[in-house]
Amino acid sequence: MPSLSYLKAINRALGDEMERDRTVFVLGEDVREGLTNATVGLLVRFGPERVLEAPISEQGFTDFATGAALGGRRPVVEYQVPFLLLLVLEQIANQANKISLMSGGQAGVPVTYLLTPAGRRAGWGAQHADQPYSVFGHLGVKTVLPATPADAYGLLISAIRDDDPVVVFAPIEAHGVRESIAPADLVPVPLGVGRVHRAGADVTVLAIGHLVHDALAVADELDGEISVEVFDPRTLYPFDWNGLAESLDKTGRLVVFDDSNKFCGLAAEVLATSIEQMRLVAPPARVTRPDSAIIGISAAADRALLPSREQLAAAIRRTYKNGR
Amino acid sequence: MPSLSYLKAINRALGDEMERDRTVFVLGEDVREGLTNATVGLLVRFGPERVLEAPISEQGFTDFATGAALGGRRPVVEYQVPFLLLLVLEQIANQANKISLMSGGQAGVPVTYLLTPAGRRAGWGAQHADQPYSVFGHLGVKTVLPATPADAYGLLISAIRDDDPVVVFAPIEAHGVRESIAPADLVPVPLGVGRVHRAGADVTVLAIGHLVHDALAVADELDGEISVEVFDPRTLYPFDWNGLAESLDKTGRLVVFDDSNKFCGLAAEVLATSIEQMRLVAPPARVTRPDSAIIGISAAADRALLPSREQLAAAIRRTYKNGR
Amino acid sequence: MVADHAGSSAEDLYRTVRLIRRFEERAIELVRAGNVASGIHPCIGQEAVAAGIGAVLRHDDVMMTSHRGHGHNLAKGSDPARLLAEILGRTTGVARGRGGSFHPLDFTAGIYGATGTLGHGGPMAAGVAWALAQDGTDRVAMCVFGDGAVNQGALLEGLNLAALWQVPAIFVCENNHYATTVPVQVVVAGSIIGRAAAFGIPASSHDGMDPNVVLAATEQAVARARSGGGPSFLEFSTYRYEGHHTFELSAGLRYRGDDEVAAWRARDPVELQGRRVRVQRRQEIDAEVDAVIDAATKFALDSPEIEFDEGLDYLYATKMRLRPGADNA
Amino acid sequence: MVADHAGSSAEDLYRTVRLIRRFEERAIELVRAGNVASGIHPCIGQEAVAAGIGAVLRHDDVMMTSHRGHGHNLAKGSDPARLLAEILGRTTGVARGRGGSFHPLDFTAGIYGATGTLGHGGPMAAGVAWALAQDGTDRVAMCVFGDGAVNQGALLEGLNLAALWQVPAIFVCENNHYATTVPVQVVVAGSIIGRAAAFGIPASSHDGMDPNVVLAATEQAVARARSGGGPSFLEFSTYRYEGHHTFELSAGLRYRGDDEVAAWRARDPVELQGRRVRVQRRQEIDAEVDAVIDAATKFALDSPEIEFDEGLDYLYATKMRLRPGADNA
Ligand SMILES: Cc1ncc(C[n+]2csc(CCOP(=O)(O)OP(=O)(O)O)c2C)c(N)n1
Ligand SMILES: Cc1ncc(C[n+]2csc(CCOP(=O)(O)OP(=O)(O)O)c2C)c(N)n1
Ligand SMILES: [Mg+2]
Ligand SMILES: [Mg+2]
Repeated sequence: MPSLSYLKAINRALGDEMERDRTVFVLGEDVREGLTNATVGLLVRFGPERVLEAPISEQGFTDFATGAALGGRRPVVEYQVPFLLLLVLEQIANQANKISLMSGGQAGVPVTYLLTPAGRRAGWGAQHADQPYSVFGHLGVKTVLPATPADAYGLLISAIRDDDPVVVFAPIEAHGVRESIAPADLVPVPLGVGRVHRAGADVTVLAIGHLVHDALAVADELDGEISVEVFDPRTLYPFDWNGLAESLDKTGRLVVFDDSNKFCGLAAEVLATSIEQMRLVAPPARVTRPDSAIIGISAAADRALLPSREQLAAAIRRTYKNGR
Repeated sequence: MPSLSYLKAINRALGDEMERDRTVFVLGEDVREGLTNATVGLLVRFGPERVLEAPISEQGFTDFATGAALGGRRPVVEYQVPFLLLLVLEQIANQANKISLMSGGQAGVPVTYLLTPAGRRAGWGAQHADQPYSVFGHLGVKTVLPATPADAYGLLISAIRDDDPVVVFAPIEAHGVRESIAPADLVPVPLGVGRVHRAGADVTVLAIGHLVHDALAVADELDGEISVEVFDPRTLYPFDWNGLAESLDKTGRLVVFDDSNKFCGLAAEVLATSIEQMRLVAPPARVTRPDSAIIGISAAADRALLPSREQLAAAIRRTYKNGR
Repeated sequence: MVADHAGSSAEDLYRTVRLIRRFEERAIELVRAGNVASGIHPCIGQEAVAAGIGAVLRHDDVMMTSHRGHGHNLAKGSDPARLLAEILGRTTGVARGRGGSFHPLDFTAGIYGATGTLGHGGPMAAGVAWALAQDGTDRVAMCVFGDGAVNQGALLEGLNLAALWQVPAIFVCENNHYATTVPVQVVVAGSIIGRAAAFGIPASSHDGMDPNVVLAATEQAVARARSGGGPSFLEFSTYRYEGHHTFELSAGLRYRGDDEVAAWRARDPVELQGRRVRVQRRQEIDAEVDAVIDAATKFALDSPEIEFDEGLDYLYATKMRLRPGADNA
Repeated sequence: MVADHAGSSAEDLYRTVRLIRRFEERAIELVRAGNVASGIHPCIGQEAVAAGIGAVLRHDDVMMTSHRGHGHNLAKGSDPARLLAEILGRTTGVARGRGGSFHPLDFTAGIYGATGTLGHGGPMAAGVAWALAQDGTDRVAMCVFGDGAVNQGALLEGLNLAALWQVPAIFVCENNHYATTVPVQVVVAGSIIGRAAAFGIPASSHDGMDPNVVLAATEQAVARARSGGGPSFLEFSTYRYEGHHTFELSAGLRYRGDDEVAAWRARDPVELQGRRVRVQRRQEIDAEVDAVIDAATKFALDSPEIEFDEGLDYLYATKMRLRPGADNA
């Protein structure tokens, strides 16, 4: 069975959708060369009219994509650095994402915003390692974070076909993940539906993005000692609350493992909702970045700041003991 | 005793600080006319060099303020519409707020970002009623939300004197608040220190911004039935966790009343932290905007979407009954 | 009623400027009566620009308008009754009452946008125009904005995109000499058209008080776009008599003098165009327009408001629903 | 060592271009050796621009540089040893290792900024320049950016601010003809200097491979700024031999041909300026520079790295502390 890399899955999803639907095109910086590998080969296959090389005008080309969408296209806009999504936040959250309502349902804005290098870039300094996905969820923008090649393929396909704006974060630290899967088994993955990567009885670990793989490793370490279920919501917003509730009905114990800043981050929301509405036999815990860390200036310092396997294991053990 | 309005308090704080410190200046749109009332009279008192009329170039003049700060000034930048803070989020959170770290402590960026008309503007449509303060907290930007004229004065003074970037949200729905206070009693209010507006024994209501006044009204309604303590953190980030913990040591019950979107909003953070670290005898509750509502298109619809006194009263009663 | 599009005879142009004038006067009355929560940004004084461009654009062309856009909607073919209903937030409005005065999107009339974020309609229009051209049509997209919006970087980014990709877009600046209270010369260095010219876009300035002048300039630009000649930029000098927004009716701002307003009123586009129509015809048109406005008012006031529980209908094209803000909500 | 500022004699200019060249070559070696986590954006080929502007600016002038800024730091007076330490993330670096290669802020040398957000140094420089002028000094602020950054709207907004308020700022575009893999003509409509001219800013294009040409153009612009004449915009045509970033050493991109690189190398600024110095003097300077680089390398490699628990020191000027990400952290 062929082994598929995470970036190749993204690249294939783009190619397959462009093949299937001529209204799909990509727009971004260095997309013709395919600098991030997401768009490699697309120029040759689909020509310059469907692989638009954009100036360093992120706000302008994000608005341009909104217009193209209103004109009947399904743009995929690629960004090179996480902070660029903050630079265009207003255009996505206050403009594109509000047109459906503001127009009284006359139009949707089917744009996909693809951040191929999401999250930490070791050593690249204070401005290249942010992980602002919680912000998009807070503002009601559909947001996905695939952890595996198959999910990257399937979620990107669904994002492109969705009639609303969707942001796709592709964590750099997941780019190395490979998966043995036959092309035929690559299928769309619906937005808002999570996935149990590993069944367990004692503690539910909710992990998203590249941290899913760390969570699985920790679950294996603890095997025999504690039975850990690993649940990946895959979509940050809309969130699969039912999927989480089902898992907690079994385990009653929750640890959230999340790469965003702690303060008002995804983990805070999951903790809050779980205690409001779900079965818990012990207080839930979270392992995240600090309140508002700046990551990326030093590999050593990052190790002290990023959510770690050690922290997760400790949190699982604490949660497991609690309420016994 | 003279009665001071909320906007007059802001206006006086600006005038007093500009008087006291010649490095302070204001920058923004229509600041010479004083369209929002925040800057009324400053042009005459301090001249055009300290009341800079800016083009509709929010990103540019936000960066300009960063530069002026590096050049030794303490700029106060005013914005007219909530979404403008999303438009300049990257310049505040990824640039100004990171310079202290990126420079290894060589420089701070003492800029104050003043959103005079924060939050809902009834009927002004889908793009004039957002309340994105949780986003700034998530990204580590100091953020304050004064509820009263005295706090508006004192927090704005402290924001201007602070050596880091600080965002000041002045909720439109608090602009009508007046307070009888002698000018001499107007003093700086330290960032990160909350305030107990009303002492109570049974349930702590954490409210911020204009909702503090609604919380106090509900507390009065419930008087005799339930003894409600109203705690106003005043600063969103850094948050006064000790102040909240002290209140919960007394009451053990928490309801958060917050005007931001529910998903990953302030209330989520407060719930998460309270169950992680504080004394609770019943599950905490939150009353917020929906996950990611769009407010402002219709007064009737807004009433169904905004956190209401009825919802708060019901949540207090539920929390009070719980665990008995 | 305005037809498919407004038509370009002297009478057509008069009907349009008159319609816009009376529409805005009625809208202001309704604001005063408390029927319009947002208030409005009246375009009284600027009718010639709307009429001129509206007479050139086809019904299937696209327009991105501004917060001062009622006139553009009308000239482009929005039903006055449904536009007024929109401004009053009624569900019969062009955008089912969800856009309101500031965002009266009306896809039936080709009004694809009216974003609150000044200047950002520019790059959006470039995107629409690009898509229209890709479809192999000769449809064009126009974006209308003010003299203040030309200071928004995203608009300049949009001009670059339009020029690079030679899209069939027309950028129209309504220079009414103020951004809220700020005179244009205080905030615009260099010239407005110089900014477009810097990107290699043909740019010219014109009198915006005479519908004929606007029409002639617009015809050239639209012809260029339709024939694959790429984008154009037009600046029209005009003036808003009533101030920035109806809050000025009470606010009492001091940023301009009455004499200045009077000088512009002396060049009133409705009067000017009216003189180009035979007196009797003019009276017929006035009566016709008044009837349209009265019918529109009745229609709007009789129309249902958005219900308590309808606030988030249409929030997502996919009809996704939200969790409420409180469990007992 | 470079002095207070780099000096403007032929020998001074040669010393500077040579220093930058050898510094970057050494930095690339250190990248290859795995000592620089970020890699670098080498300015090899562009030394003439840095040397020319550095020779004109005073030590107390301010510069906002770019991601390709090592040469600017050196020409402006950064200590090569502390700059190299910065690039290696050592606590002895100009920014205590917290800025790294991309943000080597050095207030002792007037390097106030190097933001990752392309183009945004422009409005920041306008703000610094405004403050300097308010102080009544004749100090100036300069911002250096690339041909790609001229497409960032905020930079254009900054040009407008600088022109409106006539601040003593000099905007320098290093046009090296590519933004990463994208040729300038693919993304810049019109001309680069035309964009500045549109705001009424004196703007001119010059050869960026000859230090003398850069120096002469910069002297004019700086003199204008010091004398209250307002901002200027300078475009220098130059080229980076080594590619966008050291990742190209392995990435094997195909966006340009070897012949093109060779043609530019034929106009090498270090060779050009070297020919303007007596052979023997040149050898002395080369030896001097090599000694500086070797000492800098030793200093940097011997310096301490940022410790495990020091990542958030300096996060806030007020020394505020954060809650950790996990209770057991
Ligand atoms: C980006 C942005 N900044 C500020 C505002 C607030 N605002 C709304 S209208 C306006 C003035 C616009 O002036 P101009 O562009 O000349 O249009 P006019 O009102 O004169 O028609 C301002 C500042 C906004 N809506 N968007
Ligand atoms: C606003 C922004 N967009 C994109 C990037 C990613 N990026 C970093 S360098 C670069 C190319 C810059 O080209 P240019 O401005 O010509 O400078 P050069 O690298 O040629 O010196 C890009 C796109 C960024 N840092 N900031
Ligand atoms: Mg105007
Ligand atoms: Mg370049």
